[in-house]
Amino acid sequence: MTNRKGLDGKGKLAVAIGTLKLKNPVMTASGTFGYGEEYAPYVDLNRLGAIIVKGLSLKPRSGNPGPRIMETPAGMLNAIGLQNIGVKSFIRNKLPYLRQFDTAIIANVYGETIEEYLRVSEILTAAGGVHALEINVSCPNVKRGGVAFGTDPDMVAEVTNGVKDVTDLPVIVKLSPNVTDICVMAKAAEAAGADAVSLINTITGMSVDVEKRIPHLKNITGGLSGPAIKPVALRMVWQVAGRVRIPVIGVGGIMSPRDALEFFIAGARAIQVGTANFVEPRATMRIIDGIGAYMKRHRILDMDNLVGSLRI
Amino acid sequence: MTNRKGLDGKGKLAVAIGTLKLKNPVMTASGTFGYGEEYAPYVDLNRLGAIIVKGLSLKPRSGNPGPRIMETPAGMLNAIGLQNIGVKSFIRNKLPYLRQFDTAIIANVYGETIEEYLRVSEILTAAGGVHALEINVSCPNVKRGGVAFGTDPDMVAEVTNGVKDVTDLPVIVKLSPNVTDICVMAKAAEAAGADAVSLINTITGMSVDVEKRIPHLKNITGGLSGPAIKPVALRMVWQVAGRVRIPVIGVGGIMSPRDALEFFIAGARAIQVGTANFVEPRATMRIIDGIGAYMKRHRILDMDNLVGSLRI
Amino acid sequence: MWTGSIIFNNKLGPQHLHMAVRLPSEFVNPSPGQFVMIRPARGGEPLLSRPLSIYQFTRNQDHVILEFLYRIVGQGTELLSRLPSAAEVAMLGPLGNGFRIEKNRSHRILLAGGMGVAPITFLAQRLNDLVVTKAELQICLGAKSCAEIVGVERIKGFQGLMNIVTDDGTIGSCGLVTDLLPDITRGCDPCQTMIYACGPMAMLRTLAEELAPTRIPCQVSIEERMACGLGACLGCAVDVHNRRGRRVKKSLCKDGPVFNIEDICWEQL
Amino acid sequence: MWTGSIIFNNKLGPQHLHMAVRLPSEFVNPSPGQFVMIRPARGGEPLLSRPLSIYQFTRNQDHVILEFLYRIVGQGTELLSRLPSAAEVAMLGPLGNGFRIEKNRSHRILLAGGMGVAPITFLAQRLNDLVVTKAELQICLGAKSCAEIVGVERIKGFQGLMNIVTDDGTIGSCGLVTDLLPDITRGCDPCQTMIYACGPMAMLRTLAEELAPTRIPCQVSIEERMACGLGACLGCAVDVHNRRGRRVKKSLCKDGPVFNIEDICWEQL
Ligand SMILES: Cc1cc2nc3c(=O)[nH]c(=O)nc-3n(C[C@H](O)[C@H](O)[C@H](O)COP(=O)(O)OP(=O)(O)OC[C@H]3O[C@@H](n4cnc5c(N)ncnc54)[C@H](O)[C@@H]3O)c2cc1C
Ligand SMILES: Cc1cc2nc3c(=O)[nH]c(=O)nc-3n(C[C@H](O)[C@H](O)[C@H](O)COP(=O)(O)OP(=O)(O)OC[C@H]3O[C@@H](n4cnc5c(N)ncnc54)[C@H](O)[C@@H]3O)c2cc1C
Ligand SMILES: Cc1cc2nc3c(=O)[nH]c(=O)nc-3n(C[C@H](O)[C@H](O)[C@H](O)COP(=O)(O)O)c2cc1C
Ligand SMILES: Cc1cc2nc3c(=O)[nH]c(=O)nc-3n(C[C@H](O)[C@H](O)[C@H](O)COP(=O)(O)O)c2cc1C
Ligand code: FES
Ligand code: FES
Repeated sequence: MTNRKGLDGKGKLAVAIGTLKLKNPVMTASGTFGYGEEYAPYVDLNRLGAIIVKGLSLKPRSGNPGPRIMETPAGMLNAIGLQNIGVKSFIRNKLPYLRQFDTAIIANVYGETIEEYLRVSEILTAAGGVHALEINVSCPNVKRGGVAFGTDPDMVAEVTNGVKDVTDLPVIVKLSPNVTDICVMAKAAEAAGADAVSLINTITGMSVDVEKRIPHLKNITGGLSGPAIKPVALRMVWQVAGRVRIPVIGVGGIMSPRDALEFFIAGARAIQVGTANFVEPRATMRIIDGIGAYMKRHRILDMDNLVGSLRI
Repeated sequence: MTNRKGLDGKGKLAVAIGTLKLKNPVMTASGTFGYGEEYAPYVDLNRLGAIIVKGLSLKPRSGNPGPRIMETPAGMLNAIGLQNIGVKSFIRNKLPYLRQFDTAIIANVYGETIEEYLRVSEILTAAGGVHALEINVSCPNVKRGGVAFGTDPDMVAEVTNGVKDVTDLPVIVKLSPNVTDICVMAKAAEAAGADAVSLINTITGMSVDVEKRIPHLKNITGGLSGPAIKPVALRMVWQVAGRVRIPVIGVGGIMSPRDALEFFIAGARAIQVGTANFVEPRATMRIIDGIGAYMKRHRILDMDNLVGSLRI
Repeated sequence: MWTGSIIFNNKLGPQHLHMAVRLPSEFVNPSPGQFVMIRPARGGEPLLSRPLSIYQFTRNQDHVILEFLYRIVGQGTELLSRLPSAAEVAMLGPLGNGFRIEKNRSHRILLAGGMGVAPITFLAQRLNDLVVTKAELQICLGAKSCAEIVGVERIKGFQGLMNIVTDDGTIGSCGLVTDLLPDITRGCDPCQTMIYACGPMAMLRTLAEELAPTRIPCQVSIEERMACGLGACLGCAVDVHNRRGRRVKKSLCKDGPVFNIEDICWEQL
Repeated sequence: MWTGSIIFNNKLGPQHLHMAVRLPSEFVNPSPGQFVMIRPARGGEPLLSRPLSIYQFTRNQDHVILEFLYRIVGQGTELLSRLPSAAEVAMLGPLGNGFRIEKNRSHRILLAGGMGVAPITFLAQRLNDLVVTKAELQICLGAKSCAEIVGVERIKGFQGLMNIVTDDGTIGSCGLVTDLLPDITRGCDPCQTMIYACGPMAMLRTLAEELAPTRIPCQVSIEERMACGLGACLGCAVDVHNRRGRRVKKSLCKDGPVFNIEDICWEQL
């Protein structure tokens, strides 16, 4: 069930995330690619390694009041607050469209409580057509759940364990950078049975309108994403890749093939493109092409020879 | 002893950090302004609120091997590793020069052990001509000491307590952003008697040369500074300012008067300019002028009316 | 994403510019009220594109020309304003849902405050072709002062009765553009009339309050900060009443920027 | 920090440029081997200035002209290369300690590899005035290939014997610039000779090894990434043996970029 036509893991760029085989290691980061269809006019969705959809909760969520975004130096803050149509509407209204494509569909799962995480995971598993679950224990913009789970290794383990019990899909745990030691969280996820970890979610930040002396975001703080956070994401990926055996998926500020390559070399088995989609809708296509060209130029036969090839 | 000619705390821009009165709230961040003299050809040192010198250890340190720096999007990584001439050489060779100026001199103190922190503090206190100590429990680029102290509230408290016992100078504790909850550290410092906290030191990051597949820094990881980290620094300053009573000194990505104002409005009583000195040696002068102009334009009479004036 | 080449990017005043961009013929004909996401093609700054309404559109043999009227308010518009002729811009569009032109309504009132003049001018041009008598189209432009009234020449060239209002009376009458409302709407048939408005939030809010009792329909174009412009990031969400009166989130970039004035939940803004 | 205006910024090849910048007269006369920290004056990118050696200096009535020869290797040099004439650059300088010209030594050998030609040309010009016979100055230029030999015309205009070497032999002899060393230094009096070198690390390292037994003194200009250029950040530290033979850290930007070849701890680099 996790594999479909074309997702057969052949070709130089193919990678495996647990039992999930991807034709290439480039995914779209949750919350930055809508439910896929928004980008269909710009991107050949069939060419993506995977599409990770916007975080889904049990009930629809209306998110935070606006303004919700602000640009910062080489980055942006967002405080969407996990606005989403809810898992049932997703399955009814969005999934059928996504099922058409020869691309892995990964659902990003959010809950205010452990029970909610499990329920959403169960429903998504039963729906069919979802190839993996990414458990978001790292959203900084919600009052309950999200990062509250992601900063406590016991909670990470509990959520992961719980989700593994209710699904046979590969489970990716998405970690927060807003912690003293992200390796502790990654190891907790691994020990609890996670098939992979993805990192990083956004770093909590803030921006002030000095003329009006109010925060630029109504929510006061928001999550920082984009090139600004790339060095931090890369460092965490490198640290975690050295400490866990499960695949590490790198996210944070990837705008170009070169950025993606930094993550692979540091140990990421796959990467996610987030904010770059806003800057240039075709960013993922350019990145996939660029990775291929680099591997050719450097005579690297497959991803296994690239991932973790940092010489220190 | 903490006050000198001109440091009498008069004027619109005057602020007090504990018993230390500053003519304006603009300091140079440790490690980014050498020992002051390097910038004398460009900056009127008398106009600075305070000069914080490069981190000082008991013995001279040669720091990390190079390359030590790399530019990143809107920021830079450094892994200097606290190269410094040692506290005694500082007092003999650098302090006499600094004593000439009508500016507070703040020494940044580093130790591999608690004893070393105390010894350096003692020596600096006895020297005379140093107006405050900034305790660096947050350097990410050293194997021992530094951030190892700054991620554990008990250690923060122990160092702070110890230093307070050996000095009558105001003690500023410089906090690391590489923690789950910086407020915990700030409160530990406050409870242990710190006169102020400064934040943030650099965020640990990394950068990879994809052609050579080696890290750009010999030390592999380094500290991220510059505009990229401003939203994170600002958020932490805002969080901490709401949780402690002692003054908060904001550092991180301040390049312009507007950046500085964001920090004041969010609750910083003073700010430090770091990476901006490299970009434009006169950055501090432009920032001091700009803060004054803003206060005039907004008819803000003194810093008290600006600090923490965020409306939420 | 289109790459356009700047034909001109002229200052109309210290803060206002008029820019024309040449684009390939494949660019789809936009309708009034639609917008583009635009940024300098070179250089990493700003990271995100900025939304600008289409002010004028011209289709030529082998290319199209888009024109914009914009004001420098922050870094993004400042960087745009520095681009010289022949510089390239990156652009997505046309985006969003523009103004609905209902041909069966014979009376149109167009209200523009500040930079709202950009989409309103494009609309006036489109309506120009439909209008039979001058009285069927009424245009009111408002701005802070004479210096901030821009683009008035072009809009004057169209059919329609013109009113200009400035806060300080340096040109036209003195006051707010909404001050004209009672006079203009007096005796209007709500079934025959449509108001189109674009301008600062305060203006639109007043409009919402004053129009409510009159039952004259009104379409307004509103603003919110945007990241993607495609309905994907949910950064530009606004609260809108749906047909059942329930408060729902809409993406301004995809579902708007034009909404029926009574659908918008004004308390949020 | 100076603001300079670009007079020209010409491509000499796909990766190489020659730039001239006009600066106010207050700019202090630089000596060969000194450098500036430079970046585009506008736009936030790159954040940090990049070090470039001075290639030529001209003092005119009311301004000075600085010239640079540089190669695009990454983002910083790429952005510089895009600046058109009349664009402004921000600049700190002249910085560092250049080459020591010891007038009592009658024989000078100049070795440049790749972009090392920039400071070496400036030095050759300075030496040009001192040299009596052609044999007293020997200049060796090396590069990957014909296409990467730049600035050769100017240096040819000076006194001195010229040798050109390329890795692939597309111009001059085939090999490395250090291959010339045995021939050139044969029979040299170490007390009368001074070698000046600038080039890639591998070249300088070979030089250090080969020169050690000859006891001919050599000054080399080396490179390290920089942030401040002023000796403040300690980003550019290099290990150097001090007079007592102890290994100490020096700031390349302030204490260098020119060092005596035997002082440098080559194992670090
Ligand atoms: C659909 C749409 C069409 C638009 N059409 C035009 C037009 O034709 N001409 C024109 O001059 N402007 C237009 N705008 C507004 C324009 O997009 C903003 O002025 C611009 O994005 C500001 O970017 P900046 O980087 O210069 O300012 P920033 O630095 O981003 O912000 C400066 C200040 O402006 C505010 N601001 C920023 N963006 C917006 C926004 N989108 N809406 C409201 N306030 C904002 C910020 O809160 C801040 O206080 C339009 C906006 C939208 C949503
Ligand atoms: C004193 C001094 C004088 C110089 N003079 C000249 C000159 O006249 N002409 C010229 O073409 N170049 C000169 N250089 C080198 C030039 O400064 C670098 O090529 C430039 O800084 C690279 O910046 P970038 O942003 O283009 O590359 P980056 O993106 O910063 O780096 C690209 C690659 O180049 C390497 N690199 C970056 N900076 C340096 C550096 N300073 N030294 C060695 N490797 C580096 C990086 O490790 C990376 O692999 C000089 C350097 C120094 C220290
Ligand atoms: C507007 C926006 C919405 C996001 N929504 C989600 C979300 O719903 N779930 C989630 O796990 N991460 C979410 N993220 C985080 C991204 O998936 C990604 O981890 C982060 O943006 C860093 O990557 P980037 O720098 O490439 O954007 C969101 C990010 C942005 C910018
Ligand atoms: C090159 C460099 C050296 C630094 N050295 C020190 C140091 O010795 N002690 C210290 O407390 N902080 C040190 N810092 C951290 C800065 O003082 C400051 O906290 C940090 O750079 C964030 O501010 P900025 O973004 O304005 O640079 C150093 C930073 C840089 C870039
Ligand atoms: S701007 Fe992204 S959804 Fe509207
Ligand atoms: S570049 Fe800062 S010390 Fe040399």
